[in-house]
Amino acid sequence: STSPTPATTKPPTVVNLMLDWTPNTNHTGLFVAQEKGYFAREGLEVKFIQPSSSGNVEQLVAVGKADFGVSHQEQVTTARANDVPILSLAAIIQHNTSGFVSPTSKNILRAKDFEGKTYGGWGLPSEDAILKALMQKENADFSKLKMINIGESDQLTSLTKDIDLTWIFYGWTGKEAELRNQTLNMMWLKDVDPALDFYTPVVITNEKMIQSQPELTRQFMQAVSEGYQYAIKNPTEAAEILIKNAPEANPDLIRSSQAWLSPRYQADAAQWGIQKSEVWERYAKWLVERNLLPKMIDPSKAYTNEFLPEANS
Amino acid sequence: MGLSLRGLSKSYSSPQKNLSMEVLQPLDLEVETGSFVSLIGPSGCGKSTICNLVAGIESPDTGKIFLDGRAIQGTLGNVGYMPQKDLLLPWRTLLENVLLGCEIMHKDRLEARVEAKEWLNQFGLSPFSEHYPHQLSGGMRQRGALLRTILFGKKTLLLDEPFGALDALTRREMQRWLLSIWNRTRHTVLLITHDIDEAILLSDRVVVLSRRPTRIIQEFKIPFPHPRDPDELLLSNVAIGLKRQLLDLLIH
Amino acid sequence: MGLSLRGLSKSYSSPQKNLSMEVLQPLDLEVETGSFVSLIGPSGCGKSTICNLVAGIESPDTGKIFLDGRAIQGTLGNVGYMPQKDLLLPWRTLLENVLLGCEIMHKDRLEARVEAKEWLNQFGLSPFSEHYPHQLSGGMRQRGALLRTILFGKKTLLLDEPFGALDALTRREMQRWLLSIWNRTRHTVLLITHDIDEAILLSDRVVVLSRRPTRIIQEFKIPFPHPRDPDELLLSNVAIGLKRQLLDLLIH
Amino acid sequence: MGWLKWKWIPSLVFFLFLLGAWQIVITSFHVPLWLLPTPTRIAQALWETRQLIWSHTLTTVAETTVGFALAVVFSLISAGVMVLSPWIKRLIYPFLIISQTVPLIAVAPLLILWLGYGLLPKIMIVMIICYFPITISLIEGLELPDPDYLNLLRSMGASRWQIFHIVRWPHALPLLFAGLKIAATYSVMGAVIGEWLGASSGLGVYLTRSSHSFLTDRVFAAIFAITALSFLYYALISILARLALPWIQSKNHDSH
Amino acid sequence: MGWLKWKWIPSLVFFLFLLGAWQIVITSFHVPLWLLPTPTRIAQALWETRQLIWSHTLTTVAETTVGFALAVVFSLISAGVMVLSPWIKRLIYPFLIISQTVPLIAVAPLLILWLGYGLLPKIMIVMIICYFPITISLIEGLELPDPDYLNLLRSMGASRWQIFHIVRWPHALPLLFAGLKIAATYSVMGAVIGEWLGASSGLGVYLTRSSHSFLTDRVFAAIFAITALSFLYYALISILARLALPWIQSKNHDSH
Ligand SMILES: Nc1ncnc2c1ncn2[C@@H]1O[C@H](COP(=O)(O)OP(=O)(O)OP(=O)(O)O)[C@@H](O)[C@H]1O
Ligand SMILES: Nc1ncnc2c1ncn2[C@@H]1O[C@H](COP(=O)(O)OP(=O)(O)OP(=O)(O)O)[C@@H](O)[C@H]1O
Ligand SMILES: [Mg+2]
Ligand SMILES: [Mg+2]
Repeated sequence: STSPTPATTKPPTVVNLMLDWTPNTNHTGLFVAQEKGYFAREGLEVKFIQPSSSGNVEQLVAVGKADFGVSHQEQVTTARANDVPILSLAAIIQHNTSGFVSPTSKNILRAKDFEGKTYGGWGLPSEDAILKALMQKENADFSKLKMINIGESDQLTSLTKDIDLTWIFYGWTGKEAELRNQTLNMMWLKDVDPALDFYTPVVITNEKMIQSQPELTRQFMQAVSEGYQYAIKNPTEAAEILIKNAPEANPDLIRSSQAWLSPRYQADAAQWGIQKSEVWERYAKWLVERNLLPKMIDPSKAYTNEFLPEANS
Repeated sequence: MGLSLRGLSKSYSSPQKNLSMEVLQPLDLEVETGSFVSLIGPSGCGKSTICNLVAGIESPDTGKIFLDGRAIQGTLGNVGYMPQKDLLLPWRTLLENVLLGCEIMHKDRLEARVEAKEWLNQFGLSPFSEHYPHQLSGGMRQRGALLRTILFGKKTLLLDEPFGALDALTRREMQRWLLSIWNRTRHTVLLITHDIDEAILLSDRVVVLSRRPTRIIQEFKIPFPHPRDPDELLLSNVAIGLKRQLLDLLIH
Repeated sequence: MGLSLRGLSKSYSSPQKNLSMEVLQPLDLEVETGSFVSLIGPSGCGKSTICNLVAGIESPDTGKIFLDGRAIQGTLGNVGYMPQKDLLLPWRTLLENVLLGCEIMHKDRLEARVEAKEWLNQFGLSPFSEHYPHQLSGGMRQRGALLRTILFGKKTLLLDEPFGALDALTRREMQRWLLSIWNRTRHTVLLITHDIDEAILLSDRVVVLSRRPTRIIQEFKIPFPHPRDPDELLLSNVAIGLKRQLLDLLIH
Repeated sequence: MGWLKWKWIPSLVFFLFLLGAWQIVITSFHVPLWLLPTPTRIAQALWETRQLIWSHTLTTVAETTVGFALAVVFSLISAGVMVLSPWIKRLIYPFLIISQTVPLIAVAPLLILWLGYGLLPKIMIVMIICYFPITISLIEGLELPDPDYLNLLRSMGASRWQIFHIVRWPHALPLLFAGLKIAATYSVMGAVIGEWLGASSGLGVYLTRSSHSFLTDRVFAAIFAITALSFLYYALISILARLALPWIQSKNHDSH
Repeated sequence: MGWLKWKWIPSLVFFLFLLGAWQIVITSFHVPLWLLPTPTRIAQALWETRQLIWSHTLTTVAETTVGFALAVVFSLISAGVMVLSPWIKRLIYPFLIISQTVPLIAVAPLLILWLGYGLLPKIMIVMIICYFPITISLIEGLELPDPDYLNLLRSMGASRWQIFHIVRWPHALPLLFAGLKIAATYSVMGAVIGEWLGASSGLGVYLTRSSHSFLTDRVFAAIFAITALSFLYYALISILARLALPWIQSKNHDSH
């Protein structure tokens, strides 16, 4: 296991960490590790970078412009199927906390009700497949669902105007809806099909990193892991740390989101971050069956638990 | 009757020191109907200003302008005005330029075209009617501008140095043209020029203006009868005497 | 010695029909050192073309140009050239414009300034030395351009209608200036003009050119001695006789 | 076919040379496809998805054309009003300048929020992008004819409207076309930004989807399509300008 | 303080009137904050996060200034080369036009991919955006002086370089400044696009974060800051132009 090296003896190693989106409660553990000095203790100086929602974290990590990144199992799967050499080091949240929402007033309760409605999405290839699968299960006609790409826009406001349903992370957008007293019907993705209970988000790096600098990777993951454990145990303090690091965000939203999300980081897993082979395999197969991947991926190369700290630490 | 200016004065404000610069002292001038009067005077004395006032582009500070007994100061469209520059519109062919006045007066297009073409022919411009101004020589352009002014159809013409930019020969030709046209049409003409020969050759009367603020120094009757022979007239002793007198006046 | 043109010819290609237009037929002309020669001829006959050839801006098709025995056709910087337009640079003050030649020749700045200021004073332009060209009247600009040409320091001057855009009075003044300067400096001058009086007043010799393709029709010696009295000279019988001859030649 | 002249041959050769160099560098250094595809791969992607690209292009063309046309209409109206009433001009002109400094990519999401995901917000974005260069050049053109021309017409008793259509308008045409060229160049970009932020079809959608699927060759195919479309608009305006400005045409021809 | 003139008073009054109307409409129709905030809310957001905005602004200013300066340098070099060698111009000019039609928002992610997410790609984007208007106007300015001036200098035996700095350069200055003004207006937008795609600080980052946190008042505060910054650049260039072009200054003053 790693022995803490005093920061004074060696200059810290600079490490770039690219987020997947605006700093939010998915990232709390990362900021805790920064604030509490876990990174520093490991001899790391971590720089945070934030892209827009349409960012290309995966490619940036793949070419080594960023050493680590936050991504999602869907992206990693698609990327690997296109020979982009990245892999997942840890699942930040054990179960998929995303799902399809619609305003309660529209009374959309089942996939059958999607017919004749408008879906506002992110422009990801998997969206079509998931919705299609969902609707086919109930013998609904997917072609009657209008798909539009809403990109950067405020999903909740769009729900009151142009679209009927959209795909959100409950821990962030759902909480904002609660703050706004906007009542929503939520259809959890993990309930639709076990294959869709994938890891989202995950911590990623590139293959070269784990081969050439396994020790650095281990140190990094040690700090990250401790950060999330702290966030699990101390939701209130963790929320304040995130608020300090994301001064542009709404503190009320962060507090309520953190309270909801902290118990879900680890959930039923033995340890924070653990990933299961079947989750990777199931989802990739599911995509291949629907012709959404150019080829099947090797799940064992798409993720690793090797860099997580020993369970007893 | 004709054109008469009564007590016309005009000042411009100088921008730098908020001083006002008097250009015209109250000035009186008569141009009888059908007569040809030339104005001559030093540069910057206010000749163009007088034209602008008569054309109505500017308004006098005091005084009135009568055209056939009607006060016209500050009103537009009463006289044909040919400014110093030819001002042919670059995006119109010569013919279209010449027809400008007819268009503004909403005259019958076809009739106007026929008339214009005949005039162009007389002016030796027929082959160039579809040319754009930049394809014409300076002399052709100036003839076009003169033609435009005549076709505008007013009985009174203001010509501000109409031949200023021409070489000696073209200038002589143009002067003959103007003379022959005037012999036929007997417009009322106020001509501004800095060429003493030109003034003597064309006018019934030459009015000499002083430096600013401008007043009339003297008027000369030009005693030659119409039609005139330009070649002989200017070398005659009477003309040479007049010229010497005019020069003396302008220099001192 | 002086300037001599030998068998100079030049054609331009007409863009429309790929025809070539002959401007100069082989042409010979001598301007002796220290003499003042005027060129006079109809518009478009090729006077400016001759200047451009001498100045080296264009190259002749055939023929040679000698300056003091040296062939200079196609080479630049041998003569002082004052083009028809004043071409003062709008972004330079009068003084800076006048110093243009010294700057190009890398002359000593301070010395040049002192000399330029003295000349500006003589030209009556001292109070305007810091003005930009658009703040000057046409006469002042033209005087500036003349001064620039003189200060360029060449013994040979080409003046292409230097007073073309001036009114009669300013023009007279400028002619006197030029005459008095020439009396002091005795440059070799080739002057282009369309004003017969001007040619007679200033030149030792007047050369009359034909219409295109251009050849020399006739040369006139002007028999008045220097220094001349402009007021009397032009009204003398000899001058009037010369003028009539020149006119006849140009018209027919 | 003025643009297919001999004088463009060196550029064309140079362009082909650049493509060749690109191809060789990529293949010899084994740059992975997802990082930078070879020109042949891009051409292949273009060909394989030609129907898809074509249908997306139609949407973009519709948005661009309508937005552009509306921009022209509004420019004509507002420039006309500003030229005929200097008072209104003084009131509005500063806003014109400031409006240009407002970051469109920040405002576009709001526009989409307010106007929905249909064609409307894209048309608006195209219109906003195109409006400024057209209006500015039109105002300059309408205001700057030599005052002597205006005075000549006034002396003939011409009405404001006659002065407008006899002098101001023809004088403004060359500048108007310069503005139209700039606007045409940027119009497609406006539509793509709009589509990027929310749409169901259009080249911007094709671009985002390809990018999210890590299909870099298609991303480049999209860039190529967008560039080609913009250039087509530019060429169209250039040809139109030649036809509409015969006097300038003849001037340039004479002087060469 | 040329811009603080009486003649802008009506515009200012009109602007305040618009703000007032906005405020009243929002409050009386109870438009929710997250859809469209009132001006007072925006002002409040500006004030509350002033330190945050200031620190983000510094980043953006750095990117913009460096990118702008580089664009100027490259414009000077390439315009100079193209003017001195017509052959090179004919080779490169078509690419200049085409480059302008390439959609920057599609290329920007690639730039970030190749150059990382430091200041470099943002500086590049700003540079690309600014380069075009500056270069085009510079080329036009350098090429278009009256040929008679050039001939006059040639007749005096001036060298190419003397002709360049005595005639071409001063003649190009007013057009150069016009191009600089346009470039200044767009430069901040370029930096914001770059930051939007990946950065750790800058006004674009502030903008995205606010937008993702559903804080519409801060989104507007960001838009305001970006607009103000762009306008400041514009004003700076205008003042510089006045100082650098005394002869134009005196001309305008004389004719009013
Ligand atoms: N709009 C104006 N504002 C201020 N001053 C003016 C204006 N128009 C003319 N002036 C001045 O009024 C005087 C008379 O000008 P005007 O153009 O009438 O002279 P002119 O006799 O026609 O001269 P020229 O023979 O050179 O054409 C000049 O000194 C000129 O500077
Ligand atoms: N660059 C050129 N290309 C074609 N033709 C030209 C060119 N320069 C001059 N010409 C023609 O050559 C002839 C002579 O021109 P030039 O300018 O020498 O005449 P000019 O005697 O100076 O006339 P003006 O008295 O009007 O100044 C004209 O007919 C003109 O059309
Ligand atoms: Mg005048
Ligand atoms: Mg000439």
